[in-house]
Amino acid sequence: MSERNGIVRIGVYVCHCGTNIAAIVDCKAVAEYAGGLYHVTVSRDYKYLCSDPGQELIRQDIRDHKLNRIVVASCSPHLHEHTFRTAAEGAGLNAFYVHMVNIREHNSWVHENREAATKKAQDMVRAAVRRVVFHQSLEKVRVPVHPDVLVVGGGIAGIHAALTLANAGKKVYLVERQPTIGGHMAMFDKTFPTLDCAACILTPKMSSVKAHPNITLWAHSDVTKVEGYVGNYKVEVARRPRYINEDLCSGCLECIEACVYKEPKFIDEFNMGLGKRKPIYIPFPQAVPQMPLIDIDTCIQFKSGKCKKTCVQACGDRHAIDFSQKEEIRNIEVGTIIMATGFKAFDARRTPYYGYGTYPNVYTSLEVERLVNASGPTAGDVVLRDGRKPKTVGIIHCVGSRDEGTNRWCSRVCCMYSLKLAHLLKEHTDAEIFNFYIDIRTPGKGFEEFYQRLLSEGVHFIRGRVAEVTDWALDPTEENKLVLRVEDTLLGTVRRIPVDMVVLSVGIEPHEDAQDVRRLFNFGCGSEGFFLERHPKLAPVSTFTDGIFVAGCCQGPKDIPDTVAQAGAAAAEALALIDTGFVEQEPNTAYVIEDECSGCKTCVPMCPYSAVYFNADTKRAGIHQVLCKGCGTCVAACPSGSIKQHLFEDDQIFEEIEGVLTYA
Amino acid sequence: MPENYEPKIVAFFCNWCTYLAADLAGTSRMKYAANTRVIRVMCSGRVDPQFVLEAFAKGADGVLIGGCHPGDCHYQEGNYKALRRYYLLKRTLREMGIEEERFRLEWISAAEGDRVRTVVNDMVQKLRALGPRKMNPAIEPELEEVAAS
Amino acid sequence: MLALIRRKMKFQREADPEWAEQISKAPGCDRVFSCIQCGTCSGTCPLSIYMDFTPRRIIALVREGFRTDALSCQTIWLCASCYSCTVHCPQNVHITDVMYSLKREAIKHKLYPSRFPIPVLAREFYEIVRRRGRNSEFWLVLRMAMKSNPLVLLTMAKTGWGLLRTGRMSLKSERITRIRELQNELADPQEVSR
Amino acid sequence: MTPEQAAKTSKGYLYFPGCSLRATGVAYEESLVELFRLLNIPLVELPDWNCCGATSYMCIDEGSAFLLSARNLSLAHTVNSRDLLAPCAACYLVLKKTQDYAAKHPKIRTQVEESLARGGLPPFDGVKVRHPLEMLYNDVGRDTLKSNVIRRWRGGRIACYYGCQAVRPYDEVDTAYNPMRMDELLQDVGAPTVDYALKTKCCGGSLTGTVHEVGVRLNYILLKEAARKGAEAIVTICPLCQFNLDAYQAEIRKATNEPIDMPILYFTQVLGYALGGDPKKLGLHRGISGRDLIKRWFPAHEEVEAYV
Amino acid sequence: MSEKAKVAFYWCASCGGCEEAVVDLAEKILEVSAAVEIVLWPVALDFKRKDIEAIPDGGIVATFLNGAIRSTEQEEMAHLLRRKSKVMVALGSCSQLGGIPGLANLWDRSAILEAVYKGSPSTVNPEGTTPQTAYKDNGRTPTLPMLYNTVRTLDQVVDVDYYIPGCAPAAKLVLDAVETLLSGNLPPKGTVLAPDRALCDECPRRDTRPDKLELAEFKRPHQIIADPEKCLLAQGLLCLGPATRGGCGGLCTKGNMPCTGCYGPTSRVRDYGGKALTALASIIEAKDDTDIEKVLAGIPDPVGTFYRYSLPASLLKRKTLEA
Repeated sequence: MSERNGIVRIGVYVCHCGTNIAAIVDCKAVAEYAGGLYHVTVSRDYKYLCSDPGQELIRQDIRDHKLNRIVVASCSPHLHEHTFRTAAEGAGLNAFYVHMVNIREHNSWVHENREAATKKAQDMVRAAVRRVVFHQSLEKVRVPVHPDVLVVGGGIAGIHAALTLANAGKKVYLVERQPTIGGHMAMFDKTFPTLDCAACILTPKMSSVKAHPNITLWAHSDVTKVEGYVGNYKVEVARRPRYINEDLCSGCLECIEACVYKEPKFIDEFNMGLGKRKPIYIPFPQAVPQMPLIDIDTCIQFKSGKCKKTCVQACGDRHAIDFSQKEEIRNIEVGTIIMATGFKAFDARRTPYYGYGTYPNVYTSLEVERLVNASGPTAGDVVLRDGRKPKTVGIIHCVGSRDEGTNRWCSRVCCMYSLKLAHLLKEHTDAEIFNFYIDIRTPGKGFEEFYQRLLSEGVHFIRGRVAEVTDWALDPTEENKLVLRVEDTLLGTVRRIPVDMVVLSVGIEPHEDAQDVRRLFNFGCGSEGFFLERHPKLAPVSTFTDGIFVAGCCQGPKDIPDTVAQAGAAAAEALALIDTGFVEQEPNTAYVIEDECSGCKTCVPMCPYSAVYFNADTKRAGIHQVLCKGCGTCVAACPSGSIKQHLFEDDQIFEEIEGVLTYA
Repeated sequence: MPENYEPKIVAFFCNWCTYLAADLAGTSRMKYAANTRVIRVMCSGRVDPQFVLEAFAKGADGVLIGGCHPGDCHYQEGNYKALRRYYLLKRTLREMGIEEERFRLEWISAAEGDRVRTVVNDMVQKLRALGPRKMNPAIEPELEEVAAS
Repeated sequence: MLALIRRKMKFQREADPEWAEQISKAPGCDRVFSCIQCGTCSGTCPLSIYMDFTPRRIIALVREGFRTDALSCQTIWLCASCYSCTVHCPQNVHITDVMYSLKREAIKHKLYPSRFPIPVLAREFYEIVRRRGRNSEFWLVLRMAMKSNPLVLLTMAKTGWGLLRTGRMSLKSERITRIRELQNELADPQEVSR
Repeated sequence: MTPEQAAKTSKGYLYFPGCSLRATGVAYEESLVELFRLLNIPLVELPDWNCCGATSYMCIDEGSAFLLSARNLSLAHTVNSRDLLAPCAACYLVLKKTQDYAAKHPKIRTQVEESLARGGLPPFDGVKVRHPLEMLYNDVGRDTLKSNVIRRWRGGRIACYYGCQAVRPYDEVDTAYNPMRMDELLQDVGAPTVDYALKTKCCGGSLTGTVHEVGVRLNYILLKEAARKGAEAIVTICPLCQFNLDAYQAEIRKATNEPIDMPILYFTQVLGYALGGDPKKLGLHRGISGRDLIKRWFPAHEEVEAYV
Repeated sequence: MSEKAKVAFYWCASCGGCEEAVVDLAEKILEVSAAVEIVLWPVALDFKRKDIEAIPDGGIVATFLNGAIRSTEQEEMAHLLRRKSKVMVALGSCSQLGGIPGLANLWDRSAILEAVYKGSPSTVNPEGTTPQTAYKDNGRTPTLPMLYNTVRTLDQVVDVDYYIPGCAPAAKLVLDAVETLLSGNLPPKGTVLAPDRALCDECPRRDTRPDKLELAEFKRPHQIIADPEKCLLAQGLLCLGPATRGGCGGLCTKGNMPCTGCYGPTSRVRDYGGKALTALASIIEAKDDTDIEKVLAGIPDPVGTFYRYSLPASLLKRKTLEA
């Protein structure tokens, strides 16, 4: 066999990874064992192979012992394969003569029995040694990276990423589902802990998005199809009709004034239903694009076709209003994609014991954000749904967080925004405020100081998760109040606290359609539904799909500073790819041995990328190397064994199988 | 069955989901049985039935294929191809005298490190209960008595 | 003076971690160590206001292995097993089951507060059913009262009369036909084998 | 009634009375039997049933506690595969819990099955434990009940009290947090129900007998809040709840001198009466409190008139 | 005569069809027999074992042995002929792959004797007599070869130089083989003397197979009347052509019957059944488990289908039985 590939000289290197591996796997024994295997010229164990001296050790051996195959038993190839391949190249050996054995993640970290773990490591090394004999020299495939970028989601994350890229001179497509960009941040009143007004810091960024020559903003639009691969994505965007022609509309908003509905009459989504709007409306004054849209469910023209169309008259010869507008499909090509689709606020109805939806004076934190907002439905005046002004307020933390019944995770921001709301409510109403918390978590710049400030403002902090919010009264002091029953765990007794207003600090959860979205883009998702980063520490904004990056709460709960930082990081990652100009692809492509192929076409339907084709002239199958992503499904399907796959040749895998099984 | 019988499982894990899940199990220090020998393939769709047959032929007590959940395949449909082959191969193996429990296909996403633990432990436990593989009979049967007249 | 002032201090030597482990092995108690001490259990418990330790503190005591406190308190006996804590607990700690396992321990080691009627009731109930296969509320209450505090009978008389008048008190105590088999089933295996 | 409902009910049900329904809760049994007669659904008492063990057995030794209720399941298994109705919340819970834990902990299952074997009894799985409320709601169905109503509701407003163990922790009878099925059924027969925040709060169970004052206090709160919400009567689905709320009102009046005198009924009584049942057969004479109101609401010789 | 190259034909566990292939050479047989001296050919000429033993080792240029090895006698003869021959050619599916007799590897000797001598409905055997390897009969002890538990391919018993696939091999292949051998310029050892491409390459129906063929169900030949032009697989028939080595020129598919795989795998394949299986399973349309199972129900006997000719040569070789 080996003769087929010339004289094989293998070097085997077993890494201790400090004690990470050595504590469970007897690295010395493994190295000694490997030394006795056929074709193995050098075999060593070493403390940290990924370190410079470690790599140098390998390079030196390649030179001294004319090694032409390298087996490294250490961590996961996902972590260090690149490192060791580069090391080998450094000594003039083709990178693909290197093979890694995972004896850390798959062994020392998951096993406890030293003997069994060592045995397993030896089996795996033996398999690798037999495998590399059949390795061949390969060249990496280079594909160019399209310089344009798609940013999905127009919240603060998407906005920041888009601006960063645009300012770097890259063309950016920013696609937002809602009629305006701004996301959740646009709904907030103040931001913790500095209490600077959200609108004041956000709206300038929003308008510069609109104004930026490098940014194409498509609001009220959805990504409907994604094809291709890193550097060369083909994306289809569906632009839902606003019934306003954006080229003609000047954003004067007179049409809204003129609507036949003199008074706003319909649920105003942006204000969480606390306010009203007209059928033709703009979500909020600083919305971007600064342009109204028509809600066909409430617009008379759409419902009956019999409307005076005062809006059209108001628009006059601009003729910007177009009832016949249809959905438009746009197809774009981009090289990289940044996902910034944000989050969904927890639906408080899922915790019925807090009475949201039953008792009108129970609010969610997001509703309160609007309520205290100067540009909100009550112009910042805090009045309850029953018209009263609250004298006592209870703020319940961790609603839809840290709860096996709803969401297990901590939403990270609730503690701080609850403090913020406590402060704002006190400021607006001078009410007596009770915070009910399980733990106060203020890990952030200026956070703990803010907590101190609240304490000094005389806000009550009661450590205990409220059991129930009810309206049943034991005595007159509790009549017409909402009563919170809770254990004050610091006093060690149960308390009944009557309040006028209850605020539920709802947590952060993934969008309902998060799974569909990431399937559309074809990348991973954690079990709870947040987008999965490539590595929690070392690749926090990359996904397992090259060229797609994540930023903001779609990846996990985080506050505005973290979101912006992550958005910047995602933009930088994209820039790095674009400026390199190309990506090197793993040469694990499949290929047809032409004169062995019978042209049976079994392979053709296997390929989701149409890389496999049937050549009608030669009557043989063929594979476009650029299109092939190296899954190997066609290889496994080929009935006559005439398709092979670089790096995963049948022989290599058969050797691995026999390697792990044949005891030596 | 030998007292310290340790079934040996050849596991084909897809690069994008199950292999990563196994990595995750590692980084989260979950403990599970040391009976698997993982062979990395890019996609569960790469697993040629010959690989499974070879593994059993060479004495594996079990073969485990790990892939992405349906709809989550990094290569869109590879796991469905794997699924279709799996069912036919499973039946074939059964007729060749290899028990169902010995051949398993599991969908384990990159986030399900814990599932790797449970699946492996469960399979090991089932195989222990099953005991070592059945043997091929000797080619020459022991000669029977020469019949008397 | 010392009569008024009491010295409070928990010494680690009083703690018994093995015992905590053992409790966590009982059916339904597997999650005691996941408790985040949020107090929802106490908050939702209708009886926590009468307890010497709130349910949350009981869990804390169990986890830290302070066996005597956990077993000799009234809390576990005041638990009416209404399962409110169990369904409200954000960490799926089955507090009701924990209470049960503590009650069993307390009975086994005779650690429950003396003349406290509830454990008495439990044991009388146990006896009656063991003997007849069915319970008789009348006899149960009578026996319980006799053993704990006969005076309560006076307060109960009125209620009793009400029941008697409406034909809701049956003095005859039923017995199942296959009682022998039942007792045989209830007997613990070792005895049977002997 | 939908075909599948018809199929289900025509088979009839096994019936596990439990000790209370033979004493303080006798009215519950009477009304249940009468109601099923009116709906002509067969009801077969589980032969030689034994006490479920209630809460007490679990305090002494879980082994025998599980065994005790398992025996009933096993008996039911021997009779036939019909669903087993347990009207008493405590019985219902204990039976369900036994199945649940046997499923979750193989150790318990084998232990119990061995013990059962000693008594010559088969394994105990395969039997479905049901509560009348959920059974009437699902198997019979609101429409069927409505269509069978022949008496107009002449009573006042009602607070539906579900108590604890029927809805917790197994929320099959109804949801644990805000159960509504009893409310819906009673509304169907014309009885207006009030929004009652305490509908699943505990009545203290046996505490009224042991730590008397505490138990009574709990019931005082339940009664008071019901009255505060404008209810004139409380309807229950559990014999112990009914007893606790019913038996101590005089005492409460004395202690608080608040004019509390409220009928405490079983939902089966209300439904039974609406369907034309005879008050006596429904055990409506067995109430201790609010007797006058009961007389007025459920007149005995009221000639049955078409409900329009 | 004597300077003519000595050639032997022998049969082991086989149906004799391969002999027919030789006879099918028709008038060509004369050329062959003119060119060579046939020293053993049980089906046609009367030679005895001792005649072969008389020949010096390596005295035979080539032995064409068909049939699998499943008895003591067959094994002895295989060794004997190997010793006497320069070149050993496995002729036909049985000796190359085990062939139809190889399906006996789903059982063992006792089970087979039980079925054949007692079980089968057409058997009348009140004494329940079964073959004995030896039988004492007043002083004499006549013996019979012993049947093995497991059927083996020729190369699992002796060293084989070349293979001629097929059940039966196409006459042309046999002739070409003989000519190559006589020509003296021998192909590398172990070569299968047939094209190394799958059957589709020779099948006139290939071009009618859609580029992206996915099947909703499998059909069996008796269920439909197949279109004589269209790809049989495309018509849902279990045609194993894609996995099977060509060389027959598509005899079956020309006869409107699907290929059953007698020519075995191509040189790149280790387990014919595995590849035949993937060829079919890969192109199933169904996605969810129950649907897939439903489609696969159209393959009632996987082993009999995919290993019809190659069970002993497969990776698993036979069915495992209780130890």
